[in-house]
Amino acid sequence: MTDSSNRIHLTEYPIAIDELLALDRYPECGGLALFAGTVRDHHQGLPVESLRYTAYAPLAEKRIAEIEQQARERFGLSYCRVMHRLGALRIGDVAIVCVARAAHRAEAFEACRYLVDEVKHQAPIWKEEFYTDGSSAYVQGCCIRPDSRSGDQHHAHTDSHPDHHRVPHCDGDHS
Amino acid sequence: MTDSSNRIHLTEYPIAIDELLALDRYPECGGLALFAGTVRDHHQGLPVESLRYTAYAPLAEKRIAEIEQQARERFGLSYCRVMHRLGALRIGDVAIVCVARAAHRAEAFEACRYLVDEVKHQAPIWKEEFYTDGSSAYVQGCCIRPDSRSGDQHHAHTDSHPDHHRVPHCDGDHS
Amino acid sequence: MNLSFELYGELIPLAGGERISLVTEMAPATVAEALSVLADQCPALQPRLDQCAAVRDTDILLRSDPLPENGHLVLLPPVAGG
Amino acid sequence: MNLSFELYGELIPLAGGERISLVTEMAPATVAEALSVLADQCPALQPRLDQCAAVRDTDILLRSDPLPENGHLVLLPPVAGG
Repeated sequence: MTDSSNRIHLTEYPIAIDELLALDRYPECGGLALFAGTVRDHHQGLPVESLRYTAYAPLAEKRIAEIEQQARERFGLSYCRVMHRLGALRIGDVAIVCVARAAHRAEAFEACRYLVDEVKHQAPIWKEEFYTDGSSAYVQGCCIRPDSRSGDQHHAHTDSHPDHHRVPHCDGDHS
Repeated sequence: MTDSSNRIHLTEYPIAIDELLALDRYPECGGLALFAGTVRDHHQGLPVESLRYTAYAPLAEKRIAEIEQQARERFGLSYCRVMHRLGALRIGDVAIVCVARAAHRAEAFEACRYLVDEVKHQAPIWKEEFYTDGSSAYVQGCCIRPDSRSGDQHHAHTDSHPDHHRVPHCDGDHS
Repeated sequence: MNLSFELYGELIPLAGGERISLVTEMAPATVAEALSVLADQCPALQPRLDQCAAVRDTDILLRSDPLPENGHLVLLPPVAGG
Repeated sequence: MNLSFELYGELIPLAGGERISLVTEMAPATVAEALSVLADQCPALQPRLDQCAAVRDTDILLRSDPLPENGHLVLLPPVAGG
């Protein structure tokens, strides 16, 4: 496994939301949008008892940093920040926090949505669900192989904001 | 002025964001979207030094409670909450917080956006800006008179989610 | 009849206070008539009244609604929270 | 040649471990060839490999890219963070 000293987007400890808001900075901002993904007690009809997140940290850190930078440029943000929890989580625990701050609320909302979507679809992180009957399973995910034979899935999807970002079709994205 | 004992959507004290998230409840939720409006240091080119928010509290409380209820029903939320600050605020202070929690993130985002827009456009709250040159002005706002002669402004606006909610055209909505 | 108007937002500096009390010989029957009296007595408010909601407690009234019996209206100029 | 594969996510329980080391007589020239060797040696992984990204450090490689000289690949199955 990899050294955790330089991890600024991944943590094995509970995420302190307040510290990610940077409210003592960026006086030019009027809008802050935040998304927190919390552990649900059900997934596709199955009762969930707990989760475990794992990551390939070197690439996850790099991809999340790139996604933040893309969001800053695309939406003119003063600040954005993504933090993803790793390890064992219980129901209600915060798994991911995305924060975007901009002069106005429209950009903050759009950027926050972009951050969540991109991190879910691109960062090498895996979710293992443990069910109340004692069984477990990895949640179906999004293929990040660039030359996948079904790689046209990365281009086939069109959403209502085609110029904002493309969201690859992703069987595992039920959240 | 009115009794402040029953105010659950208006406060003259700093808003404690963590307490509004209700993270210790609603295990069925996977998505939490939050908006925080912070006091910007500029507005339409003018440098702002501070703000003062005032409200007609009885109707503001009632309208915000109605907007929360509408959001819960429309987006299938487990939880939502709006808190608006009143009184004197400085740059960076949090003026409004809207929280929406749902099973999935799409509803949480849309509901949070709805909450902010509706409260800004409908709750009887006023913003007085104090500029660095010592002058001050009330920010241009949204007419809430139902039978206004220019009341067709409430129906003329079409946005990309016409079935979700209408946002009345509003000269004062620059935030 | 005694009329009273409770003011908010930019109406307060325009009127120079949070409340205006008037006495009229003829009792206004509707909200519109009461506001017409107010416009006559307070010319500074007149240009703004068209954009104001007239409220009794927590009910926004139409201009054609009867004036509340206590002669009291809350006047709310365009709102700008958030 | 020594090949090694670092596994993540559902690949780990399928393979029964986080790392697989193999020795081949013929040195695979490309990522595709190395994965073909892996599929032969670990049939349990074979159905999943098509959906995996092959990575060297923090670079995602194409199947046609040359195999890294150290013979090491990180294999990332479809991701599901958040």
